[in-house]
Amino acid sequence: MMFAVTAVAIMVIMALALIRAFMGPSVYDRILAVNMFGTKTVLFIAVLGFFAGRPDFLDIAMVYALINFIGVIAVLKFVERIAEEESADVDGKEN
Amino acid sequence: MSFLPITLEMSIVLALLLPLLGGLGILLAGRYPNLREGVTLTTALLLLLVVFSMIPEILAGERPELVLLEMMPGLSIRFEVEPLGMLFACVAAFLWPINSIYSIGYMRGNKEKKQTRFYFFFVVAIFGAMGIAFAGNLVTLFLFYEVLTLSTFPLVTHKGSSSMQSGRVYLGILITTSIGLLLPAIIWTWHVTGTTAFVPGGIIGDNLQGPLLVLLLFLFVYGIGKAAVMPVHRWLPAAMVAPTPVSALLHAVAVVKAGVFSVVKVVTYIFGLETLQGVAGVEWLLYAAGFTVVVASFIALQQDNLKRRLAYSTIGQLSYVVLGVAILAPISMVGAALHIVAHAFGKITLFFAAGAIYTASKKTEVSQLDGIGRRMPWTMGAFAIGALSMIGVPPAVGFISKWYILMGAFQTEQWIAIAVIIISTLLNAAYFVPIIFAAFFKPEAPGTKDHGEAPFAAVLALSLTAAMTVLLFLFPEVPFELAKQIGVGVP
Amino acid sequence: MLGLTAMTIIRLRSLFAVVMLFSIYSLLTASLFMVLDAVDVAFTEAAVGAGISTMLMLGTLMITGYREKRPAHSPILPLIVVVLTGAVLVWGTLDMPHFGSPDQPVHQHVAPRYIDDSPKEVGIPNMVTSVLASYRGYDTMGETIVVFAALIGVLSLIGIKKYTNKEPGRTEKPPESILQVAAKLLIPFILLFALYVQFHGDFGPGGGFQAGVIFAAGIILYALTFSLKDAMHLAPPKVVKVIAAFGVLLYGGTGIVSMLKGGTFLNYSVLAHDPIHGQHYGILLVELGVGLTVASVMMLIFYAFVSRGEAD
Amino acid sequence: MPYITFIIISLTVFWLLLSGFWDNGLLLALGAVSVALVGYLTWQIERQHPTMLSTRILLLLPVFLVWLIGEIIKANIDVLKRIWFSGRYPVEPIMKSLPMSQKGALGKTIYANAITLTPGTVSVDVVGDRVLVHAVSAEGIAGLEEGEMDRRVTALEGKTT
Amino acid sequence: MDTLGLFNYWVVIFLMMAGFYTVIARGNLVKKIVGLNIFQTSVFILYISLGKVSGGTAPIVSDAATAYSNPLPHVLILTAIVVGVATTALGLALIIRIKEAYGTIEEDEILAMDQKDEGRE
Amino acid sequence: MEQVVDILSWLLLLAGSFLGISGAIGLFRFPDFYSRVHAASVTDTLCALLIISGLVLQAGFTLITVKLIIVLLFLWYTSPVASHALVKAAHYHGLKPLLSDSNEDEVKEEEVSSKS
Amino acid sequence: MMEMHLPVLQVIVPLLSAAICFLLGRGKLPWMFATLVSWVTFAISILIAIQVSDGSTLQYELGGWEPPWGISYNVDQLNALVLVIVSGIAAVVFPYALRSVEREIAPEQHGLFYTAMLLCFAGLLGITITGDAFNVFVLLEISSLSTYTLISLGKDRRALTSSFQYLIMGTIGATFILIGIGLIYALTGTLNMADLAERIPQIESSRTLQAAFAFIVVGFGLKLAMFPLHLWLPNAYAFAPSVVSAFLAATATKVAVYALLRFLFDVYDVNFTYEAMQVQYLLIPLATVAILFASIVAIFQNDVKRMLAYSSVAQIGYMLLGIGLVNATGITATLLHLFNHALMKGALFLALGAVCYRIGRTSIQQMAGLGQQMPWTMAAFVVGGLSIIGVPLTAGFVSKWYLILGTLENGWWPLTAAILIASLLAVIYIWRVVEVAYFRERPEGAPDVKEAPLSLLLPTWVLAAANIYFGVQTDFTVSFAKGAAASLLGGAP
Repeated sequence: MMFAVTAVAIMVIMALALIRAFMGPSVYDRILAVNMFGTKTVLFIAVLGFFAGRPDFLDIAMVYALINFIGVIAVLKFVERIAEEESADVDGKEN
Repeated sequence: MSFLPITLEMSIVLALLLPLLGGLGILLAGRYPNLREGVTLTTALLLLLVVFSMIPEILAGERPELVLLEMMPGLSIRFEVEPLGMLFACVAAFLWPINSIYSIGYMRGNKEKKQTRFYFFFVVAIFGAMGIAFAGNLVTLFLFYEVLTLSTFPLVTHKGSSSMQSGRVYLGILITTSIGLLLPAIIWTWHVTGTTAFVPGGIIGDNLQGPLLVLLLFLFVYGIGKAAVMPVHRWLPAAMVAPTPVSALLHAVAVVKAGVFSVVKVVTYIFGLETLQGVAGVEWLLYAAGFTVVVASFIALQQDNLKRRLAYSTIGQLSYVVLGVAILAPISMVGAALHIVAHAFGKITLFFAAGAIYTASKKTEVSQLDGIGRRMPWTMGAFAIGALSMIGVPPAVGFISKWYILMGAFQTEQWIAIAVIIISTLLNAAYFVPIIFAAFFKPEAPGTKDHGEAPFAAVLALSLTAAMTVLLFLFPEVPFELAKQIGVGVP
Repeated sequence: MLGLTAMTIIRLRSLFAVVMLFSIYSLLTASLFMVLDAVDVAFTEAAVGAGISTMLMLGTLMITGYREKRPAHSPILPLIVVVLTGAVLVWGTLDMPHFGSPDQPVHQHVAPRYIDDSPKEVGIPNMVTSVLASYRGYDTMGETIVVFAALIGVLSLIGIKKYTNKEPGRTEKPPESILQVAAKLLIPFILLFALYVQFHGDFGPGGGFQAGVIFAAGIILYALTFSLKDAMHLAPPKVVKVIAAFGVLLYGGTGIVSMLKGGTFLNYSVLAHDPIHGQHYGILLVELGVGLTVASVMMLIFYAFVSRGEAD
Repeated sequence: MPYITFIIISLTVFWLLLSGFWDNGLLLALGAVSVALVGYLTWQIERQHPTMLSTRILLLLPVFLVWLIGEIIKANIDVLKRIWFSGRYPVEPIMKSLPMSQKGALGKTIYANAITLTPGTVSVDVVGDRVLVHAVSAEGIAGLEEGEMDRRVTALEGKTT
Repeated sequence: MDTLGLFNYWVVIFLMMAGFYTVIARGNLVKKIVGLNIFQTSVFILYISLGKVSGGTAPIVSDAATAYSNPLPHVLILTAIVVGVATTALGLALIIRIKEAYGTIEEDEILAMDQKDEGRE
Repeated sequence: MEQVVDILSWLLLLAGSFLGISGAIGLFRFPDFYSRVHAASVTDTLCALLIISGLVLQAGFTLITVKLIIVLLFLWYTSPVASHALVKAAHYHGLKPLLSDSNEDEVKEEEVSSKS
Repeated sequence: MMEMHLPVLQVIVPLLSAAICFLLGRGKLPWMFATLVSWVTFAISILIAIQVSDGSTLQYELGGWEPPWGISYNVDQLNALVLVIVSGIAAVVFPYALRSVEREIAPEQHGLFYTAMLLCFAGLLGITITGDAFNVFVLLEISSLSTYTLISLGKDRRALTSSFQYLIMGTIGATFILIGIGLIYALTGTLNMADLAERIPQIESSRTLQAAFAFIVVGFGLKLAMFPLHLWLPNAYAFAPSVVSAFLAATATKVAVYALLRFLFDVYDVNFTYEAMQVQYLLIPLATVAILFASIVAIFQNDVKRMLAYSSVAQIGYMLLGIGLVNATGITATLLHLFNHALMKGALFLALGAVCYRIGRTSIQQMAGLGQQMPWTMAAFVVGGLSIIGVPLTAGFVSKWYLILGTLENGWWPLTAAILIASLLAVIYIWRVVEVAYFRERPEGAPDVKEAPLSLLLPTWVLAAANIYFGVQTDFTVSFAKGAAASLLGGAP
């Protein structure tokens, strides 16, 4: 029960982060949201493992954390590169 | 008994193989004109020998058969020699050496290019003609029919890109009709009878009736575009761009004869006269042929170009054969078969003459021929004999064949046919006689170039065929016997 | 949530944002897989969708630019096609067995044997692994080959550019950034974690493929935080290429050995005296093959993409 | 080579903790191979990019962490207030460059990360001996300016450069 | 008919079609690839949801568990995911080459350039 | 005893959830990117700590606990690095922070000195 | 002992060889190795064909798990025929590749090229031989991925776009197949084809099953370029390297047709396909339009490769038409055409490759006068062309004959007419090339070209001769096709 509540709460957080990612407005906001989304997924998975009665799936949570981290780094590298190439702003202002 | 020490089956193989070997020889000897033409002539004579050697036994009733290979159950490449095919093979084999002699004279005289290719495809065409002659079933016939079509295309377009347009018309009509109409007809036949073999008395029997039968006949007649029944005759005048020996080949020996030959063969061996007799609607063939005869003759009358006039004459003459078939009387059938022979000799003479005139004087129009008979007496003499045969006047062989066709028409009381024959005879006379008259009796136009006879080879060839035209009138036994045996029961 | 993400992806024209959202989409899907008990799949989807795919897409965007033009033609026709296809599917699902009900044919046929007997027959607790590597080991070999084929494609298309030192005079290294210090410490653990996943696929979620991706991710992190040159120094493309082919051969070789020992292709039971042991060794070997191939292919593909980007 | 030694040891521990199979010979052997392989790779990296790591840091780090957790809890509550009661606790972002006393890259990293880890402050950039900090309010910066965290991290680093 | 039990599938179908639409309606090549991925991922969800057993748990032997979800779809989808990433990698590599050869990755611009090429031949 | 542990972990989990949601809301309440980073960091730090502690209490003293701690350490290790890198990139590429007026000039000055 | 393993060797020999080939690096070594492998594979396929020629079925259980739990390989006459044609074509194309590839592909990519070729080859064999529905998908992707690679190696930049287009279409197709398989699986719980065949009749009325059917048909339709899903094909074949065009045109679509047949008649059964789904009413119009439309489009192409590609679309129409005829003759015709079309398209594309080797391109104008300069090459082209047209004594005739018989058996005259009209159209497009090559002079200033080297001519002529041989000696093909058609229509083997 308590895991379910926690899981739902984390899902709410994820949803909020997702909305932030949709909204932007700047690229960095999106990245921030994505990063946050990722870390919350890690927690979510961890809680889910307990919820399902199989807490030995934490490996997956670890992978998520890892992938999330590398993903964010990659995105940042990308942004840096683009910004280097053109001084124009990278903001996704078209939305 | 054959006078060659080989079996008949071997003869069939040889008759097919010889042209191919000859073709190979021509390609190999391509660099040396004399050798090359020697090969051509040798092959031609050997072929003549082989084919003629078969005559006695065929006359004696032998029907040698040869299955080359079986593609699928019921579908094979099969040869069978029967009198009609023998007749056609003889014509082709006999005229080929003569045509070769003539070609040598013509091609050298006109300094044509790419002669190796020319001779090569020539033998391939003869190969096709032989295959058609000996075809034992529709599939084989179709195959060689296409070989003939394709191999004559390079000959028609020999003059190069300027002749390409006409070449396309030629090929287009022939291929379209053969695949679009003939092939379905064959398949249909196979579908209803389970075979495509040529059998005396026909194979259709009761399998098809009434309108369907007429439809099948329609498919066959127009599918065999080479028979040039209007309106699929357009290829023939188009092919006139070819060098004259080719025109001779097309019009006298191989192509058109293959066409009408196939029509005769299909009607006798696939349908059978008796099957067709009395079927409502079959008369359309008579009308179509008659129409073609008359209209083609009228058109011929209006042509000033000599070769075109001859071409339209051919269309008309071919439809005589079809007419003979359409009368559906055994005797006219014999006439039709004979007319294949008669027209072959007559028309080849005429074309040879036209070519000779062109070679000697570069004249191509009828209106230019005034007085030419005095410069080229042999040529124009032969021309006159050929023309007589076309009109159907003794002592030319054309008379005999027309006579039989007419007799058949009388027997079956087909007045339209009779009228057609009479009218066309008059028209034939109307477009040939003035030429002869002008050639011999009109004064030459002033300022004409001085010239003599065509090269010897050409003159020799046309004299030979002219002589044959007369000889066949005098001694028609062999072709007549063969024609009688095609199994329609002539008394 | 998934739907929302998908719609936004369609709508957004900044490709960069699209790619990021795609990575979220992947993570979401992976979470969903978790909920649906497909732990191994979730593992893979996270590593692949959110990890490798995203990185490759970013690598592409670096080269191609990141802004999409306004679509020129009307979307009506595609819409019709899509709606039609969807309609067929919805129509088709009307007769589908209901979600989750245990009496579906899916759960009645074939699968029970995997669930009930595989621990005895194959001898490892993770049924997914036993099905993957043993019952349907041939599929997995095919999967390895697919990865290999992708490598061939990428190599032949964009190749790995030889790294040329653009500034040969620069010998003095700039002070290491926070990121670099942090990453350096992290990388060994990532790599070891990958190997852990590799060898514990029998017991928990994971296996050769996931391990390969994680291992490659470790190297990729190194390349990202330091430079491609450093990464290539650590794992030289030439060596890695050999390893990629070796992985495939290891998988196939295991099969062939079992053939030579009298079984059929990939029948591991004959590998040892005891079928269970044989299965165990066989699975270990083929998983290793998968891991080697996947890791090296992922690295090489990454090298190819990034070196292409840096070349121009 | 304290670094490599440290890595090898912690890798081994890491493996054993992850694996949980301490009695399975095969897995232990594989673990040994794995650690060796990763150790080799780490060594390769280390040759390219050496790390200055002292045992002192390792020993003192846990103490620092405990302290840091306390700081984090405090900082969290602060930010929480700003989220829920933005009227009373307004968000007044501020950015300021602060000095840092660490010498080595590792020390600087630890300091900067510690700043970031405490909500309310985030290290934006490290240039030379100064760190640019963004804070959600002036109090955060003030807290840092007191310099306790800086001192503690420097203490971790010890005298070695 | 109790359609609630099928609701799950319909969501999947919606996602699938969203991806599919992106693939065929969008001119940007990268976007096409993204769409393709979404399309495939949704199919994966379809498979996985087939394998779910209510009350079941992940198919790894555990003392606590009584029912397991079906492992077979998992295996299939593992393979399919790998196939998907392989395709993606290849597609992206192609895009890079296309960009280099044409200077754009918009489908209509490429088509226009191709037509020009053909006109010249 | 068990009850106590349960209640404790309940509390921890609930507190963690509350913190997380707060952080997420902060993501919307805070005016600019830089301040949102702080909100996000709330969820990454204390929220994660609380939730994982809650789980640890449930798991007891097993390997699972160890793994949970590893996950937490990992998160704590990566999250500041990522945040820092993110902020640095944003700052470096000219995303202006929204600052209180008094601070504005100071920062400009700072930038001039740091970039030179 | 080895005999038992033949089915699996058929696939894994080229599959694993690909990995070895990858290691061989540059130079001629990969080529030599790949060629050797293709011959070995061909030999294996012949041995398999001999084993099943009596109508028996071979089964091979991979991993030692009996189906439906494990994956099995099943070989009957149907796939033996396809195996022989695929490996036969490969055995001819690989020797050919050496010179052609030297000319068309950068040297550093040769190793990769042969690796991709082997992968593609192995994938196609695998699709053909496998008895597991999902395994089809995996192997399909192996061959597809390597195909995309191979196409993109073409010289023209349009090779890239066409490869990409193919990638998108192909992946959609594969995903459709995946959906279809998934739906079937949902209903039956099994993936083994034989097992499916047993279980499907029990749930015939299910709508899900019908939806699955639709997805599988469309999916394979995309892969085999069923009209109107053919759009990827012409460009892909036109811009791929010559060797690749030849290999793909001769094998890839054939295997897709085979797979479709397998699903239509083995997995689903005849009753379902024809009666419940009425598939013939879909196939026949589409096939007829494909035959006519594609043939007409082919006539207006300037690039001969593309012309042949459109011709392929038309020829695929013939095969589908055969399926749509709902009788054994129709299926026999489809199978025969499958085999024969591989021979003729192979010969044509190889001849074209030789032309491309000498003159560097394949646009029709550039081929003027080649009849003289490259007599053997062009003669092979003509033989292939005759076969496409369906002239008696060529292989093309045999299959068309059966197809026409099939239409006649049903009394469907208009279809007979359509087939004949299409043959006429084929005459036109083949003739265009013949006319230009034989009856045009070489344009002024065009470089003199020589006959293609022997290593190109020989394989080309092997296929050209095969066209004639199988047009004359039809025992092998017809008996296999008939046996296979009978077993397809007779339900599960």
